[in-house]
Amino acid sequence: MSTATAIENKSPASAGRFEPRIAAFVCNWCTYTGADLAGTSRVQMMPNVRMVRLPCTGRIDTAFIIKAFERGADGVIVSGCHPGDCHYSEGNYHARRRFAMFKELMNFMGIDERRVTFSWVSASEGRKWGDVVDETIERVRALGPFDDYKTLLEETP
Amino acid sequence: MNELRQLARKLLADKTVGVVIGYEEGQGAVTRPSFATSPEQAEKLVFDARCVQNLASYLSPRRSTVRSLGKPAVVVKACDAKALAGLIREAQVKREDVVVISVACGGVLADPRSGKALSEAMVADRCRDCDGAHTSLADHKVGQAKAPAFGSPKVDARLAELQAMTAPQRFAFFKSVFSECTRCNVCREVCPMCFCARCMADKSEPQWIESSPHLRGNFAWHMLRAMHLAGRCVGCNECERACPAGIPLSLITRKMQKVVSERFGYSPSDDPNVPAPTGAFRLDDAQEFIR
Amino acid sequence: MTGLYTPYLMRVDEIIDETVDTRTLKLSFKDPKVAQSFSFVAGQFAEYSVFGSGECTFCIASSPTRKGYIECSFKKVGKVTSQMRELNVGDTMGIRGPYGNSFPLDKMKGKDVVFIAGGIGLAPVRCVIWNVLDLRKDFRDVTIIYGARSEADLVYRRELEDWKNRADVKLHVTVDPGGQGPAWQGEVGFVPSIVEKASPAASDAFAVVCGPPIMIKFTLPVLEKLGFAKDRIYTTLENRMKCGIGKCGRCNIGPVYVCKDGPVFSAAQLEKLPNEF
Amino acid sequence: MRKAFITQENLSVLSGDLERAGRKVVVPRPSATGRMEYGAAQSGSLTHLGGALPARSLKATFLPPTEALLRWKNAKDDVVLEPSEPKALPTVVLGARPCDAAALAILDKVMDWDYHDDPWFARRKATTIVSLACDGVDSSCFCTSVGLSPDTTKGSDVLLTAVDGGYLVEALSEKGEALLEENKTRFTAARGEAQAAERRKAATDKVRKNLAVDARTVKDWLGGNFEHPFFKLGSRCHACGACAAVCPTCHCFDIVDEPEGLEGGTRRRNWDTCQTSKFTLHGSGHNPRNDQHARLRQRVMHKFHIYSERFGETLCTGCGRCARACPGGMDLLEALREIDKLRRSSRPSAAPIVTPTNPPISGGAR
Repeated sequence: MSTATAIENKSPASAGRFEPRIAAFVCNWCTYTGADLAGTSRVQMMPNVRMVRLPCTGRIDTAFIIKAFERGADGVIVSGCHPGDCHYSEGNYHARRRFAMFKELMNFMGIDERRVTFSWVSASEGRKWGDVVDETIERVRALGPFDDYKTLLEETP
Repeated sequence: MNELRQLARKLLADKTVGVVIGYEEGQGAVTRPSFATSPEQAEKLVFDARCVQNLASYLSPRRSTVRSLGKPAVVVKACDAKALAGLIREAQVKREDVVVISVACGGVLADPRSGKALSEAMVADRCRDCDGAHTSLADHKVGQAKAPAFGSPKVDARLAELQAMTAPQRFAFFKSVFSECTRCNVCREVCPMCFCARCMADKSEPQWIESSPHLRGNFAWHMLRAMHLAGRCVGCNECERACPAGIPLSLITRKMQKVVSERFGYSPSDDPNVPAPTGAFRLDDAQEFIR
Repeated sequence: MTGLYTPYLMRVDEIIDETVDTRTLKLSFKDPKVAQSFSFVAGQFAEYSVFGSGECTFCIASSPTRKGYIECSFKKVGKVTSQMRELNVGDTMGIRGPYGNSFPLDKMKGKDVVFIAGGIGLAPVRCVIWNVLDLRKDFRDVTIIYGARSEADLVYRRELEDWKNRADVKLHVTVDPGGQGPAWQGEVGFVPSIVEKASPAASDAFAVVCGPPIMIKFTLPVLEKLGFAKDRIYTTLENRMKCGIGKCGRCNIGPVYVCKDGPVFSAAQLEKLPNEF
Repeated sequence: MRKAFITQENLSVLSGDLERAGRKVVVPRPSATGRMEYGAAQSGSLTHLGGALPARSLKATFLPPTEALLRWKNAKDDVVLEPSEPKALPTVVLGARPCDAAALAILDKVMDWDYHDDPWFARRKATTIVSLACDGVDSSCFCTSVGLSPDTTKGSDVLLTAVDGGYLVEALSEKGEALLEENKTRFTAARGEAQAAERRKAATDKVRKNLAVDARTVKDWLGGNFEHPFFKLGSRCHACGACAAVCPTCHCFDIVDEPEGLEGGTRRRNWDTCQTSKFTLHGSGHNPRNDQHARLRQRVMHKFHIYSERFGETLCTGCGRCARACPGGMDLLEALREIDKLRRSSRPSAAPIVTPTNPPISGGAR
């Protein structure tokens, strides 16, 4: 279970400040390459993100997001190619519909939708990836640990 | 009633079909699904406001015992026909493999066991926004279509109440109702649109959905069920009717129906040629939530 | 303490690849006291755990006469067996048991014993074979008839070699037609016909039969033709189980609980059971 | 055993007393979804114990829908096991339906069959069951057909019967005596016995009209007619298992491992049902019960043949919940009526299925 192991380890702790654990599900062709570019271009960003690479956003099942929360993620990033740029032509269009439904479902169930960032980051947008990561971390840090979800197990009557 | 029986008798006698799936008197005051395989058995068939079950459920390929009875004719209400259209749309049933008997329905009871007559207070919620017309899928129409006149669905009022709450309040609400869930999977098994030969929830390598009925497993199950039924669910509400724990599942299915309708302009349809919203997309689908 | 459902911890001591998809694990108890006290009889089964995947039911494939360790042979088919294949020497497993009844070794004493197995069905039979061979003088003639689809599907090859070389064992190894390689020296043919050909004496003998259902189905009439009484032919069933101790309700065949009344049944008993196995 | 009387108000006070004394009090009360269900009493007043059967049975109090059996922790080259202590708080059930209490006594048999199921018995031991003679009989009730009645005392420690002004109280066991003794200030001298007897008889008569079959007599017919065409019952069945979910005696369970990342996890047992194909599916793909006819037959057989053959008890209390809950309109009363008809019209079966009995092996038990 790669999604599980990716975020299993302890959060990076720094002096007193809450360091959220973020799982990122990204497509191989655009965002992963973009993130790689961010690295090689020495874009500074925070180290809280564990990345899971998938062939396409079309492969990103919303079950992955739920599993990430189950295994202790405080936030999730889902990212792939811009519309029109999908390596498989239309994977991201299908994904976009699912993500839209999932976002509304989360909200309806009372899960703060700010815990999940959906983004399009192309292979050349290393800078944007850095921004997406930093914004997500800051936003989730402000929200605090996702205790609501983490305590579901023990709250079972 | 006679018209229905006569038709069923004929379809069975001339071997057009092997089984007529309809309704018969059950034990006590209720009716139940009926599987008439001979002209004589067609005499059992009834149809009235107690006939709540969505018989399209029995056409799902998972029902091997029903399939073994031969080509089916199925008695459908207008709402059930949408589920049948869904099965055809998603290649689970071939249109030519089923004979559709559309019955005029003036609404069904929310609780047939109550023994009460159909009224504004007693009608099933889904009948409230039904136009009462015969389905265009009908091979045979029985009875004169009439539009039921009931108030707007109560589920919408409850949805509005939920929407007015804060997110933490909604989370607390779902926690409390999901705490009653024992993961018996009844909601799945009775659903006409849960046709997968092997449900994702039954897959164990990896175990995407924990099978244990603790809150964590229950949230995963109900969220993923909602996702998998979004754009498929026709709102027949068999899941909620059958749920042994009384979980208000229609809140979730109705919400997803609204999302799909508002975002993608899709409403449950009895036309199998209308593409499923999750099997299609538009280049300009709204993406205001994507950075 | 829910001791009832708590397994003993075992260490994987040795991994033996039997065929391309079948493997034997030799396991020893981590707790020396348990190693001392754990005893079982031939035919019993256990619930093996891989923590994180769950439990799986297998017979104990080693002989009760060999103390201090147990062996299990398995084929990779599902979640637990897949994980079992990932284990390395030194890794930890769990075992609950032993459960169930056993082969009637006491009754077999002083008699001929004919062992018939197909494919991985040799695992439960092998347990009895070694039990009998370790107490060899208590039994009369021992005949082993073993078949597999092809040479590559034969399990326990080293032991087949042992048995072949023993003067006190009659061994017939066969492969299905087409399953033999150029150097194959054994028999070719399906197990039932090899049994017929070997024609072991039935007058004062017991038979232990284990293998795929189709093999059992065609072997039983052959044995009866040879004169084996139905209550002297034994086999072992493997219905799906979870608890192994008669609680979880999974392994019923008619009124029988395979976990408690079995897994060992005589042909006479099987005949009276509904066909739900 | 002593008899007493308690007013409705005092019963409510008693509930509070018990809670203050550290006991969990389980009563029929509206659940989170608004149905009457057994569950922890909301502190405050008990209003009304009687009426229709709670939607689901009392079994969840003793066999929870999910329960941790053990936790494992992965250490370097090793695994450490921590068996779970069963959650068995001292509990009093107030207002159990007698059929639900009887189910517990029936299930004790399988739970103690050679292997003592500790979690079950820890909770059985910690719980005192105060039943209420049933006043909610409806058309699906058939307890009298399985040798019980709306006022059966089986499995109960105390039996209440609603009479004018409160309840007639009868202690039935030492636990029941102890409960009355410990709280004696809340009880007064027994009264209303004649009225209680009358009401109980009326309820019993009402149930008798629903099903005129002694379900214990169908056992032998079932044993000899496994392949009877009657069992082609499966078409209407959704295989949903709602019957098992509401049943007081269905006790089948699954055991699953739930890892929490790489460090360890929990082994749990969860409710399961014989109505799904997955229940008996082998890893190889072979399924001994391969269609819904066979699976429904198993449910009927287990209740009226297998269990009685094995434990001398019918695995059914006639609560009728399965008939009420079935979304496909299956009805056990109807099935029993049919089976009884077949039984009456058949000659004694030539070859009943014989249960081979093998003595348990002492070396095996833990």
